[in-house]
Amino acid sequence: MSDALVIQDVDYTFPGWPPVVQGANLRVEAGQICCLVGRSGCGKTTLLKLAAGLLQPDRGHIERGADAGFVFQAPTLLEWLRVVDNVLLPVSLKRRVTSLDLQRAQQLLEQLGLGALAQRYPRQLSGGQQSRVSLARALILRPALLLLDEPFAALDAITREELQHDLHELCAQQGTTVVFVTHDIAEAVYLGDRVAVVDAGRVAQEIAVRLPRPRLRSSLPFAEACTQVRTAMHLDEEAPA
Amino acid sequence: MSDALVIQDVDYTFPGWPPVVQGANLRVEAGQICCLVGRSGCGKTTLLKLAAGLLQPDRGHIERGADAGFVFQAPTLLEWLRVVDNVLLPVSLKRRVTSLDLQRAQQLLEQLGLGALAQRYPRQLSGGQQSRVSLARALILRPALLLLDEPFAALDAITREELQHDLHELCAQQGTTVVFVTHDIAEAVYLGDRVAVVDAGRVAQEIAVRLPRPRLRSSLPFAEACTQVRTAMHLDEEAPA
Amino acid sequence: QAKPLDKFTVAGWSKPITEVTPLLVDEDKGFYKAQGLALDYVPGAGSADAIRNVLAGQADVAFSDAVTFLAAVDKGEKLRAIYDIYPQNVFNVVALKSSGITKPSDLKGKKVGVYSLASGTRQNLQVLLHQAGLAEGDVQVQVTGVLNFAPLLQGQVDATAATDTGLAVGRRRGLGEVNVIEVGKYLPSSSDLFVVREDVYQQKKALLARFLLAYRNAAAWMIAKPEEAAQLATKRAIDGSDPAVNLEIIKLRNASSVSDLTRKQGLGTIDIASLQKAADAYRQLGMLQKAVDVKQVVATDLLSGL
Amino acid sequence: MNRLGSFVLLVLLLVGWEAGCRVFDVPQLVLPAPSVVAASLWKGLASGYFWPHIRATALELVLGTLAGCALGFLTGVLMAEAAGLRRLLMPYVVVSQVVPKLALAPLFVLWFGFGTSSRVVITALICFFPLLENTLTALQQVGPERLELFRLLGASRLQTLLRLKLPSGLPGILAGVRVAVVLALVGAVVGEFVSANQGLGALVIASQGNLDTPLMFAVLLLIAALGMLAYQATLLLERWLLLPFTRTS
Amino acid sequence: MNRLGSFVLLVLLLVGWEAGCRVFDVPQLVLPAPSVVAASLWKGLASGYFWPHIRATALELVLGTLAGCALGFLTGVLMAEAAGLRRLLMPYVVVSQVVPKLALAPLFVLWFGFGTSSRVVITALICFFPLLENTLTALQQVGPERLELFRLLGASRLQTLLRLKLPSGLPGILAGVRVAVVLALVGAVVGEFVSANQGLGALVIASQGNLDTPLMFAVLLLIAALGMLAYQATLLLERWLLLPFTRTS
Ligand SMILES: Nc1ncnc2c1ncn2[C@@H]1O[C@H](COP(=O)(O)OP(=O)(O)OP(=O)(O)O)[C@@H](O)[C@H]1O
Ligand SMILES: Nc1ncnc2c1ncn2[C@@H]1O[C@H](COP(=O)(O)OP(=O)(O)OP(=O)(O)O)[C@@H](O)[C@H]1O
Ligand SMILES: Cc1ncc(C[n+]2csc(CCO)c2C)c(N)n1
Ligand SMILES: [Mg+2]
Ligand SMILES: [Mg+2]
Repeated sequence: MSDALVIQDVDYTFPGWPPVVQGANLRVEAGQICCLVGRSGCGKTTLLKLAAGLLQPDRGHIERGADAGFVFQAPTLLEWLRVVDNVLLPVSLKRRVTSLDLQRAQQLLEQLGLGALAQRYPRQLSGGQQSRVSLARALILRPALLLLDEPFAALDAITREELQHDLHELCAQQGTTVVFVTHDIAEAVYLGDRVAVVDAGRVAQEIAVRLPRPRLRSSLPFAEACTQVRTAMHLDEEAPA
Repeated sequence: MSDALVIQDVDYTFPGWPPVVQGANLRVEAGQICCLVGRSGCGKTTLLKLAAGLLQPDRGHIERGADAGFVFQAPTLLEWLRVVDNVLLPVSLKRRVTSLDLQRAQQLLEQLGLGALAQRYPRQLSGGQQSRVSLARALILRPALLLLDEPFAALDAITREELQHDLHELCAQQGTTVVFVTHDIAEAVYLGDRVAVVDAGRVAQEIAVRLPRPRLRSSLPFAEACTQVRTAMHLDEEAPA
Repeated sequence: QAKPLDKFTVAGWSKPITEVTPLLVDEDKGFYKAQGLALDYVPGAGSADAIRNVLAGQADVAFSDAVTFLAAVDKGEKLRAIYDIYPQNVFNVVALKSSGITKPSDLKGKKVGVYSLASGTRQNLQVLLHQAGLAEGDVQVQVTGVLNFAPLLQGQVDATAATDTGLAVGRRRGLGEVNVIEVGKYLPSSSDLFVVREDVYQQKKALLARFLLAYRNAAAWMIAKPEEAAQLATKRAIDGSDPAVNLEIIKLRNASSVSDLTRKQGLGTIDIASLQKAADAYRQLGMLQKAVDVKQVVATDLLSGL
Repeated sequence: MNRLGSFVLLVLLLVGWEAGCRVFDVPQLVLPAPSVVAASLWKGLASGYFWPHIRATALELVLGTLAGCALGFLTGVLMAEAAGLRRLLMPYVVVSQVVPKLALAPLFVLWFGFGTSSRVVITALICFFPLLENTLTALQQVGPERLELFRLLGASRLQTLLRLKLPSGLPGILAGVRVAVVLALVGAVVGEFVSANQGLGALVIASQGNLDTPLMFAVLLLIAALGMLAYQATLLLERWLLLPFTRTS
Repeated sequence: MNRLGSFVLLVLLLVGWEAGCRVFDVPQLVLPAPSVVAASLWKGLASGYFWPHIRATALELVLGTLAGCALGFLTGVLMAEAAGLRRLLMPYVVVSQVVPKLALAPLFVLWFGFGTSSRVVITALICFFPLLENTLTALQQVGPERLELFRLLGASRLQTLLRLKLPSGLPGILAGVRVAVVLALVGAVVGEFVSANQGLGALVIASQGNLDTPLMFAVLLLIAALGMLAYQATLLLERWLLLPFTRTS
């Protein structure tokens, strides 16, 4: 299969500071879900922005298809637009919004549990609701590549697990490639075809998750995969006593 | 023991919208840690803001001590102040900053893994780093009551578990009362003396966590407590297949 | 040192320009110091400013044109003219030679420029039109600003009202061949007067007389030594950087400072009869509402004592 | 409540002024009492003397404001988008502002004639600067994360401008409009000082020449009223434009 | 690069102007050629004729700007903090702006005398409005979550103002300062038109009276230079004040 995203030997430094990304390598095959985990400040967001083309690498080389959906770590909604218009923003920048688009936006919101809030302004939403709106915005154009920076961090366990399920379904259906930054190891294992552990600005280890779908969180292989990731992150010394 | 926070029969409605908090009751004893869990949009942030006095209840009655530290769901740092000055902001609003305060700020940052970043501006930090700065800001004055709105949501598992441990130590030492909103059930069980499940703007159920400290996440009683909370949240039907 | 000088303030209608050199050279010539006066000049933009400053007590004496003085009296202000600075009418109307305008009646239907709706140029234009049996409505009056010859050169107006000095300077700046209609030919009357408040006149006659004497001496000096005055103006007048221009202006002002009457009775003597004629003419033109009895509002006693 | 307060303040000021004039017997030429001014105002309005002048000034105000705001806004946008252009043109813009229009007015007449247009040009020239500066600043204040969002969405430069920078800079831009509208009236009146036979500015000068200070104050009152009207209209426009930022439901 | 561009543009403009004057044989009275203006400028500077006037205007500019900015800023702060005050005073502020200072200047003289002070007052009065409006707007644009933060921290009103609203409104306020500085120079010059024996404004009037257009243009050039200087100084101040927002290390 072809690669939807290739990051090769990439370095990035914010001018005047120590390097943030150094010798990063990552390949994501089309249709795969790759989860990035790693400690806070290790360079996940920077890597994602490099992948999206928002930052230009100092060295190395990045390849990706034209259209990508992006969810920022913070929701970044436009406060003068209603929720539904925020969701439709990517469409309206490309072409006239049709009633079909409107329908799809409404349906996406419905799916994300925000059906009743379509006519609100972002300031009238809770934190988790805002982050879901920004997810809907990333999905509206059905991009071939999704770059998601902790999209579910502000969500409760139920919503989160529902959305993990929905996201996987959606991507499987449409063959979407996903790079998914998360701090939740179970989430990474549930969603990912691969889990890449980022450390000090490079992908330190990649763990393939070869569990059949649907994955049962309570199953033993699932727990084993989680342990594997935790070990890779040097997490399995139980938290200091 | 006396109550550090009492919320009694409180209602709150954003004008023009359906009620958000309705008949909420919560008592937190001094020195206790109370975790709030609940679905996104159920009213946790609103409840916390009511507790902090940022919103005035339409009905009911709220009691709390004078000084409270607050961590907002979004970091809310001042972009024209360096990290250390952001941390010292609460001090500088009360009195002249002494070298002792500076020391303490530096030490707090150290403890939160941000020692090297004290002289940066917020825009130069990663998401998780920013949220830790705002935590340091809430802690700098050693308030008797801490109101924390998902302070660890943007943190990786290791940092998170370290900070959970540190936070508990700190609060135990100083007898700090904590109301802690989180979406992570394990976090709630690890930290909380009680876990309050919020639903539709009221505390639907309170679960006392009577595990001895230090709590081992891998222990069976811990898992059982988690299950108990999951059940209270109607979470234990495994995510839809 | 002798006794301290009395402060004395003149309110002008202009900035301290070459035309008013007699008021600017005290430091060099000491005409006013000799009378025990410390002279101060406050500027204005038009005679109305000068009158206003005197009425408000900001200055002791106003350097005002006759029309403005009469209009203020007409409005009921208690004022008195005490010295005729320029007994000659200095206003004129200028047209390009090619326009064929040579007399007031030629102005009918033409576009005529004035400095501003508030200026003496406009009032004197009216006087001129009246001579030809015309009213202001028979010409198109156009406000041009002080750079009034520029639109004339550009053909945006057919004629423009000006003063003798303005015309002289204009000629120097390349105005070229022009026809000049002098208002003085039709209404020979005073252009500018020193004006004071009635109460000041009543209470400070001696002080005023000292000032008038000093001014008369200064004016006489300027008439006698125009070259020296032109030279001093380069230093004292705000617009006096070119001594040749200064000299031309000073000569014109010297000419307008004297008349048959002043040659007989001394500089500054007010010609009550001609001023009365002017007042009557202004009344006819509607510039004044009431008949002004000039005798009541001029004072001749201050000068006669000198 | 505050309208009432404002009104009471006005009445107090007027009474104080009237009393001052009577007690100190201030000459009318220096400062006419409000009653005299009111009489003059009423006379002018009732006789219809003021109306053509009001119309002339209002026309210049409207045209000048529209032209000036359009110019200031467009230049501000261009300069915000192209820093090079800013460095290139800003010196000229500053010069165009500090050079007193009053001194140049005679030349404007040479260039634009004696008609309304020369005064519209002056008005536009005076009022475009605040809008330029505010637009420039407001457009540059957009958060970097929003710019990143629009880059990601493949928005064109024009789209980023129209759909992101303008809406988020709107409050600052509108502050510039408020200043511009007020300055525009000053511009129109000053233009009339120099080169007009009609308009409130011309009336001011004419009344000064006639020593008719009550009339001058009456005209100043009319100018003030026109200014208030224009300012209130701007506030209404602003409230409407900012609705999406303030609406609660 | 852009300084160069700006300079090249200047040279082109001057050459075009000079050529135009020569080819069409424009009378000096209508539009003097740059060479003539330059000669007049050089003569005035070399002979020392200009210096006292430049000094007078610069002094008024500095004092007026300081006073006007202080006044505008303080009024803006007060009005932003007390909406009632805004509704009470704004009508008067607008009136103070739209009423032409040129018409009132004679009255200012009566109140403040013929010294520098009357012109400083006019300057301040002209330049305080943009700062007022921008301060007003900028202070009201602070994000609600920051206000909540300061409420939680028990910050007093003054602290919230000084430590939160001012810093975050700084860019908008500084845009107002830029406009104010430029207007201040206009104010100083216009004030001098009426009531000054000295200063560049007085010189403009004198040169007009003398039909000395080259001198007038030379003085206008001086005014423009003074304006550029003041504007550049403001830009430097701004760059320094905004350092915390732009610094990368
Ligand atoms: N300003 C507002 N106007 C109207 N409704 C609001 C406003 N702010 C919040 N709400 C609504 O109130 C409800 C509770 O909001 P709140 O922020 O308390 O939720 P939460 O429990 O903190 O959610 P989350 O976990 O997503 O942060 C939400 O459904 C939200 O849509
Ligand atoms: N503008 C900047 N200037 C300097 N350093 C920066 C800047 N932005 C980020 N950094 C640094 O780069 C490192 C990587 O940041 P990044 O945002 O990629 O981390 P992250 O892995 O996404 O962390 P988190 O999980 O907390 O979001 C951090 O240590 C951060 O301090
Ligand atoms: C000799 C002499 N020349 C001019 C004036 C006054 N004056 C006539 S026209 C005009 C317009 C300028 O605004 C002014 C001020 C005077 N009183 N005496
Ligand atoms: Mg990140
Ligand atoms: Mg919340």
